[in-house]
Amino acid sequence: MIFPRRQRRSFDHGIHPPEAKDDTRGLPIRQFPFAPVMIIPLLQHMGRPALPLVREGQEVARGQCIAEPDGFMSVAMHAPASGVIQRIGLVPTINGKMVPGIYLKPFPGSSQEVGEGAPCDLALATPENIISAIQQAGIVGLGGAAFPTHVKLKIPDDRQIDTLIINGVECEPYLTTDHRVMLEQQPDIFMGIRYLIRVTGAQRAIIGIEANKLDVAQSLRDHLPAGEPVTVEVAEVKYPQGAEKMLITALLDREVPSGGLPSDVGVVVVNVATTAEIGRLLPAGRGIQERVITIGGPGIRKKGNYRIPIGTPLRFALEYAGMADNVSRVFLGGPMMGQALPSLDIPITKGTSGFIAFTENETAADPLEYPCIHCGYCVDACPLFLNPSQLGLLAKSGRYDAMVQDYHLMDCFECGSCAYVCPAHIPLVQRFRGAKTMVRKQQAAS
Amino acid sequence: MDKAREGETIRVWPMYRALVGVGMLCGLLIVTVFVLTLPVIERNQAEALERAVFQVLPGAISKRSFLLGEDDAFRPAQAGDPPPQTVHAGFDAGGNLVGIAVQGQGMGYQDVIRVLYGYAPGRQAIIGLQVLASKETPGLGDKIEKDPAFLENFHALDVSLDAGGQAIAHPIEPVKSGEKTDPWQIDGITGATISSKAIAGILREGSRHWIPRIYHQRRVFESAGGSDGES
Amino acid sequence: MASPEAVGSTDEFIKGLWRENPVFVQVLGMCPVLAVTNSGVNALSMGLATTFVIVLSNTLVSTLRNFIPKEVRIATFILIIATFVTVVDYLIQAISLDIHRALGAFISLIVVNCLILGRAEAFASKNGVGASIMDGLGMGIGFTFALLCLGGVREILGSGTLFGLALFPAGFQPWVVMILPSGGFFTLGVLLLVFNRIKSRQDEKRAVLQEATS
Amino acid sequence: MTARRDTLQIHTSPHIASGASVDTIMRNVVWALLPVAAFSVYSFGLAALFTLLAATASCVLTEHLMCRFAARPTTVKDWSVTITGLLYGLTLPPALPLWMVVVGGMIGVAMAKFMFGGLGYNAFNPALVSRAFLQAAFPAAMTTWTPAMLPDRFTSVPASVFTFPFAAPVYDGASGATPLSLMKFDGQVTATGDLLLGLTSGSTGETCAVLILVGGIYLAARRMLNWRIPAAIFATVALLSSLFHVIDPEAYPPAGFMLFSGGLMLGAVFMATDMVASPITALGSVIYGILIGVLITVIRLWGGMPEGVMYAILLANAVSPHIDHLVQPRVYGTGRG
Amino acid sequence: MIVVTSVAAIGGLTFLLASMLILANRKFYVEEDPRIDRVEEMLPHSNCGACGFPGCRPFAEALVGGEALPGKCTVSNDEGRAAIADFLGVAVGQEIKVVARLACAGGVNVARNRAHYGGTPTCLAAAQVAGGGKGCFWGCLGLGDCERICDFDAITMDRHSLPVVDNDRCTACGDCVDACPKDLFSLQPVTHRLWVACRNLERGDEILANCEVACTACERCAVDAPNGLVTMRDNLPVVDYSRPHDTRQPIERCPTGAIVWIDEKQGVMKGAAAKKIIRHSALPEAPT
Amino acid sequence: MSDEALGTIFLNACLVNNFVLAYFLGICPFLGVSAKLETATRMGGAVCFVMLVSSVCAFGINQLLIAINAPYLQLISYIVVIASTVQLVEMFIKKMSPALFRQLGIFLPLITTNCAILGLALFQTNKGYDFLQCIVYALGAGIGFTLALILMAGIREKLELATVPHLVQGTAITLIIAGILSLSFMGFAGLGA
Ligand SMILES: Cc1cc2nc3c(=O)[nH]c(=O)nc-3n(C[C@H](O)[C@H](O)[C@H](O)COP(=O)(O)O)c2cc1C
Ligand SMILES: Cc1cc2nc3c(=O)[nH]c(=O)nc-3n(C[C@H](O)[C@H](O)[C@H](O)COP(=O)(O)O)c2cc1C
Ligand SMILES: Cc1cc2nc3c(=O)[nH]c(=O)nc-3n(C[C@H](O)[C@H](O)[C@H](O)COP(=O)(O)O)c2cc1C
Ligand SMILES: Cc1cc2nc3c(=O)[nH]c(=O)nc-3n(C[C@H](O)[C@H](O)[C@H](O)CO)c2cc1C
Ligand code: SF4
Ligand code: SF4
Ligand code: SF4
Ligand code: SF4
Ligand code: FES
Repeated sequence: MIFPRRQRRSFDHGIHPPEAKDDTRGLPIRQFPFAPVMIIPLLQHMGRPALPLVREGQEVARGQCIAEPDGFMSVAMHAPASGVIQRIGLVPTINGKMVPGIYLKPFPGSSQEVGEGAPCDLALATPENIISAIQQAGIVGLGGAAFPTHVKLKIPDDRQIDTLIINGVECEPYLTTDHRVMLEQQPDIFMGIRYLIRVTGAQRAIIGIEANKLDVAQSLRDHLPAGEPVTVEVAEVKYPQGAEKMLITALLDREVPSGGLPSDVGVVVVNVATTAEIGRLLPAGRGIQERVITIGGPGIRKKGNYRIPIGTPLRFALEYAGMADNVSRVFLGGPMMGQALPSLDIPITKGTSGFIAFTENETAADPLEYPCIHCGYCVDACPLFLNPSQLGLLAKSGRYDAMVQDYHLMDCFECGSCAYVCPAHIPLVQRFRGAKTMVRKQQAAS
Repeated sequence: MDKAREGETIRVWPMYRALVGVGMLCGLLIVTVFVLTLPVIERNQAEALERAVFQVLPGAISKRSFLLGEDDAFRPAQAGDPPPQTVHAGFDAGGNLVGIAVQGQGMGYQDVIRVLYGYAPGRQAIIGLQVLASKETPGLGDKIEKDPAFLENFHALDVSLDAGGQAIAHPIEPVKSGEKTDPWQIDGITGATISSKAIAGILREGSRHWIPRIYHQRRVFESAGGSDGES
Repeated sequence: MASPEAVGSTDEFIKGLWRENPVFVQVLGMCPVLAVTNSGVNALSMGLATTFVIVLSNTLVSTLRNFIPKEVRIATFILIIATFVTVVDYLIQAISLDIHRALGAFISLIVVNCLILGRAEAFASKNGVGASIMDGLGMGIGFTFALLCLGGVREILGSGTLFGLALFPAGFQPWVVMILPSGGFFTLGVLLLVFNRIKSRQDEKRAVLQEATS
Repeated sequence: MTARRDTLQIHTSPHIASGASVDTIMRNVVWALLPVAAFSVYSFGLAALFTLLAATASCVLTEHLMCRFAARPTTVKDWSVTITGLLYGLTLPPALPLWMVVVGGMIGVAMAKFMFGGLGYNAFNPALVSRAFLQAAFPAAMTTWTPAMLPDRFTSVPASVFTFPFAAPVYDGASGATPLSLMKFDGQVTATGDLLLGLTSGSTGETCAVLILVGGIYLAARRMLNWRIPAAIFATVALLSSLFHVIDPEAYPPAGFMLFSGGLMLGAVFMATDMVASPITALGSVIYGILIGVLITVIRLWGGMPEGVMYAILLANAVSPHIDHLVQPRVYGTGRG
Repeated sequence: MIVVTSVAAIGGLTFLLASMLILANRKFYVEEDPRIDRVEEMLPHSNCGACGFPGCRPFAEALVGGEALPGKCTVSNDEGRAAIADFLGVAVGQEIKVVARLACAGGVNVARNRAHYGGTPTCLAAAQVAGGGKGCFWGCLGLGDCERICDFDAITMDRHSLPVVDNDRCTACGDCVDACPKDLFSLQPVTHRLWVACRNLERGDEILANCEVACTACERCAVDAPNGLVTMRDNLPVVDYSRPHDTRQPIERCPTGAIVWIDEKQGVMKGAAAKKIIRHSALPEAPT
Repeated sequence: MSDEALGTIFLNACLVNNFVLAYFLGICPFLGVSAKLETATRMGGAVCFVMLVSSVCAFGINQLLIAINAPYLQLISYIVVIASTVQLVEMFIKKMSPALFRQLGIFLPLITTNCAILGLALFQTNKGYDFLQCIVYALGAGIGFTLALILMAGIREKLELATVPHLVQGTAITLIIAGILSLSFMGFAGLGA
């Protein structure tokens, strides 16, 4: 590095996409109605699908556990509504894959009360109790990756955690889910932090927020429970500040080693919404049956933040929120990392933090792809200091070995910064994903 | 060849037989050709040298070679004397000394330039120049070989000695094209300043060494004139 | 391996001209190809000298092939080639000093022309004398042909002449670069491109023919 | 439930883009070059105008025809070849015969760009390859200069410009000497003020350092030009030449002269910065700039020719894959404590 | 005199060198089987790896070392293999010809897209975006990665954008198997004539909306097949090639033609009950 | 006999009159072994080594030939001595250090019969260099060769990822790169003067 690291709460490189959060950030969370049929994939997370506990035709109550974890890398599923199990089979998911799942028909007019389960008492619980309670509550990372939270919290014995980072950055444009959760569910968040500190043994917790949510920072600071080691830190507005590696660098100036985990530098990062769910569900012994998501984008009439039952098909959600006629693209997650939807008959899952609809106005004809002109914009954008230009060229020629060995392909977390800035409009991330797919295939074969 | 090797032993005799045998055969062949072509080649070379000498010494029709000995004295050259120490005296039909042809060399634009130039002690001037070898750029640097305007410089280039008789009065000096005012200046070639300067340099250095020696011993050459010049 | 004497000799001869042209196809012996082709005369002289050496060395190698053990094969071949090169060197000097000066060190460097040793190794050491001579002739003439192509182009553009004869009215501006090393590289590169194009055309035609007949 | 008429479109993420585009960048470089081109026409008159037009047209046309020939869609619309042509024209002597201009343009674009695979793959700067080719092919014509600001420059054109194709040019009128050849062969140093304002003779576009710098600053501010490269070149040349000037002021010119004479400004600002043939990382471009600076100084001070910018850039182009290879960014999470 | 000195000089020199070389050969010789070079020369130099070795040279080493038989090289022709076998004095070890086969029949005339994929037109790239937009998640994306990767021009995309393998040209190098992001290719001996050309794991007639030739898991083939030749697994028939499998019985009642018989001469043959599809144009994309 | 300064000899052999780009010597390996940087570097090393060895050999032989007054044996004795010496060294390395052999050895036979090596021997004799000058000349030529090779390899590796039209792929584009490199090296002209 030629220049000394600047003293500020941020990481090097990164980009500044338009934030586009004004439409929804001020709108309070609203409850969503039940769809006529709910589709509940049994694999909404990384790992193994859950095992169904119900039969076709069986009646279930809202909040009832309908599938149990199949091993440690798996979490439980709960009925999002009281109703009858219509069918158990393959259900479509966002990445096109068909996975085992359950079709549930809610009873119209049912009270939809949620029953209480066995609570996990903070005062008495051991870390193991909490971990298994989180697994039984079906909690996975709500920040987007949907990694089972209890697995992340199972810290290897040789690692010592000193800091718990609560990720409230929400750097993706359009999304305001975490923003609203932080304003409306503060007690849940603080409760969740208590559980998490207990599990991880961290000495302190930092709630990390981007500078575009100063109202949240103020409000959180005002309500910080006295005597607890929790602080709120504000970081520069920059994408992808919310990626855990970047946030750790910004807040603590530590670098997670390549191929390593945050726990290697004594940190655990948990999303605020996840924390809030832990704080809300564990004391009551319940499981996740709904989550907060942002429905936004130019193609939506009733933009807003909704508490929506897991398993609601998108078609229903979009129609409820009012979809413009000329919507041409819908994607789950934000516009930087979100996945395009192939069809509307796909359910909302635990990992969905929002969906955005673009009309034909935003999505003009495909921009012409030029050859890479070595402008170096991507190199200056990549937060992981990779060389996307060279990676892109290598991927185009199918030189996957060189990508992995010489250019750290596997470190890329597909943030999309490089493709965002590329003046040649090269679909870099897509190439990297494809390359990774092939590399994994080759590794599996050998 | 295709069969697998039998053990590690190498048969020694066939190897000697092949290599030494073929070697001697080849040696024989070469020597034969050498001996056969030698006279022709020597004649060619002599003719080439003669042509060059006659060109830089206009009017000469016969030549004799001299060697500058260890003692700084010129004496008639024998075959096999080292060329750089050899000069060639040229004589006209009447057996009078026209001048002395001297070789010189120096770094040009690309590579070494080798020249032969004629010095007339009587006129105390360089009276001719030929480039024997150069790798200058064709069309640019190679004008030093062909450009008549440039070669015109060497029809009467003043190298007279100063009063002491040990040094050139006005060392040869290159000037820009068209700016020649004095007889010891060389008019350069536009676009090939480097090459033309290189020629000037070669002549300046060469004349410093040769001209006083030749001038003071001019009698040696003059007296060699007459009917017995080579061809 | 050894093919019967003289059978298919015409084929051995023909193949060097085009199909296995040493310059355009095998890309062998490039140094003289580039170095001495700044004029047609040089190219022709070099081509003929090379042909002379390759034919004679092929002959001798093929004659002696059963007499040379593997361990000293290369050394002996080089010895033979060097001999003929020396011979050629003196012959050229005897014929014309000017040509000798123009070709410079590259006459001596015929020794290391990869083409000649390559033919000695790959062909003459495995085949009879007749076939080897034909092979040498074919390769030599193919080589000369390539040199002439290159020398012609470079001389025409670089000096405005061909074999010393002026082709253009006075006032022609020579392209000096063509006589310089870079011009040699460029010209050969472009000639290869042209050759590739002709060949791919031919291949296409052949493929079409095959398709039609089968 | 309603079925929508159209199928959803699926595209890869990210679904938004910065809006930067290759053709925008290239077009802006053309804008930045226009003042330089205008000044060249002002100072050298019609001759420069014809040279620039012929250079640009030949490059653009060659690219178009090459694409046609290879049955690819034409790429002239990305403006990159317009830059090539314009820059190439700006590096030529104003009175160069137009047929030579056309030959050079065709060779450069065909050999140094198209055969390497077109935009983005050329290993060398095509404009400079064109110029280097001409310099080697027609060295005399390429070193014959017209003086700047001739009074009749807008009314008459030197006879050499319209030389019949393939014929050697005949020069009428006075020929000027460039500041660098005055320096090299006559030991005269031109005043820096004249150099800055472009009152000297030289290649069409190299004379007015001020306008070149203005264009460069505009592009650098818009992040369309890597400022590190010219900065490193200037710093290196200034440092080295000052050093030698201090040692022997007679033999070596001062830094100001070195920086503002010859093609250094145009080369450093517009040609060394060609992204395609220069290294991609920040450190790499600094190394690349230093290399160019060193080569320029060495060739100018000790080489056979008065100017070395073109050769320095071409040589550095050849080294740049190695710089790229050796200077990789330090990947996050590797090698830091 | 000059003749004698020079011949003697050359003689002496060559003698010296010969001695040196002989000595060196004695002292430094490293054993290497010369047959390896010869065998390598006889191999086709495709370095394709179909033989199971990293390239032709290692395969040549294995051949000479007796670890493999020439028949493993699928690229060479019969004469070539016989020549090597001759040279080494071993059996050719000809294996049954193996070719690449595609487990999908869903060309654009019978299978629908449910989303419109825009972007780089390769299967690998498309597969990264919601699986590629094809209605059937398992189906061929038709963008021809396999066609491009095949070094032997054995694959051509037919007019319905489905790859067709030319058995004569296919060398079973396996490149297409690796390249297909949907894993639709596998290497099969040509004698495997019973073939399931579908990978769809769903069951029921609803899936015919996405692809008219999909296997609906009606199980008729399994029922009809003699002595358990065909069994159902994950809603797909599986042929047990270890049993005698030269019967066309299982294909006869298949309603969609998802299980087929690949005839030596006539190519792919469907059963009598299979729905006849005469559409040649592409199906329209499904509305959302 | 020659009074050139060592620095001049080195600069001339390495840059100004680069063996490959200005003298056209050693083109076959230059075209053949420049596709990969790794091999190019090793090849360069091997050439430097062989150049040094053969320069010394040629110097010795030349003294001998002058002694027996047989200049006509120059070519033949140079070439056999160089060839055999290199072969000897090759066997020696193969035996003593198989690792080094794998790095350099495979190139040695290629180099033996290479114009650059013999050219070096002939030129140094023509120019009448003394022993030290010969060594410097060989070193300059070797390094210049390596430089050209490495520059070429870098560009060719880069081009592997490029969309070079298939008609020029391979030797044709390599020659064009060589032409441009040769143009660029003309910038060094006059440096050695
Ligand atoms: C490029 C990128 C951007 C991310 N942005 C956010 C974000 O804005 N907010 C967030 O909570 N997590 C974000 N994540 C996920 C975090 O890295 C991390 O996985 C998450 O905060 C962990 O919390 P969870 O497991 O509770 O979801 C991002 C990840 C990546 C790779
Ligand atoms: C390809 C090329 C070849 C050159 N060849 C020569 C040459 O052979 N001799 C020479 O003196 N200068 C040569 N030069 C150097 C320039 O022409 C240089 O500018 C010139 O010597 C300056 O002379 P001037 O001041 O009279 O224009 C060459 C330049 C180039 C580009
Ligand atoms: C960007 C650029 C690069 C140049 N590079 C060179 C160069 O490398 N060599 C050169 O002789 N002239 C080059 N020129 C032209 C010279 O700068 C200028 O005309 C010089 O003074 C020529 O002097 P000369 O004719 O005496 O050689 C270049 C011009 C530009 C605009
Ligand atoms: C800052 C900048 C400088 C450029 N300089 C050149 C140049 O010197 N020569 C050139 O041919 N193209 C130049 N280009 C245009 C483009 O990069 C060029 O056409 C490519 O080299 C062709 O592939 C430049 C582009 C930019 C953005
Ligand atoms: S997608 Fe990968 S390569 Fe591109 S900027 Fe993000 S981390 Fe870097
Ligand atoms: S941003 Fe795009 S064009 Fe620029 S270097 Fe990266 S990949 Fe190439
Ligand atoms: S790529 Fe597939 S079709 Fe082509 S030869 Fe290899 S196995 Fe056969
Ligand atoms: S078989 Fe696979 S690789 Fe071939 S076109 Fe279909 S999806 Fe693509
Ligand atoms: S001909 Fe010179 S190296 Fe091959």
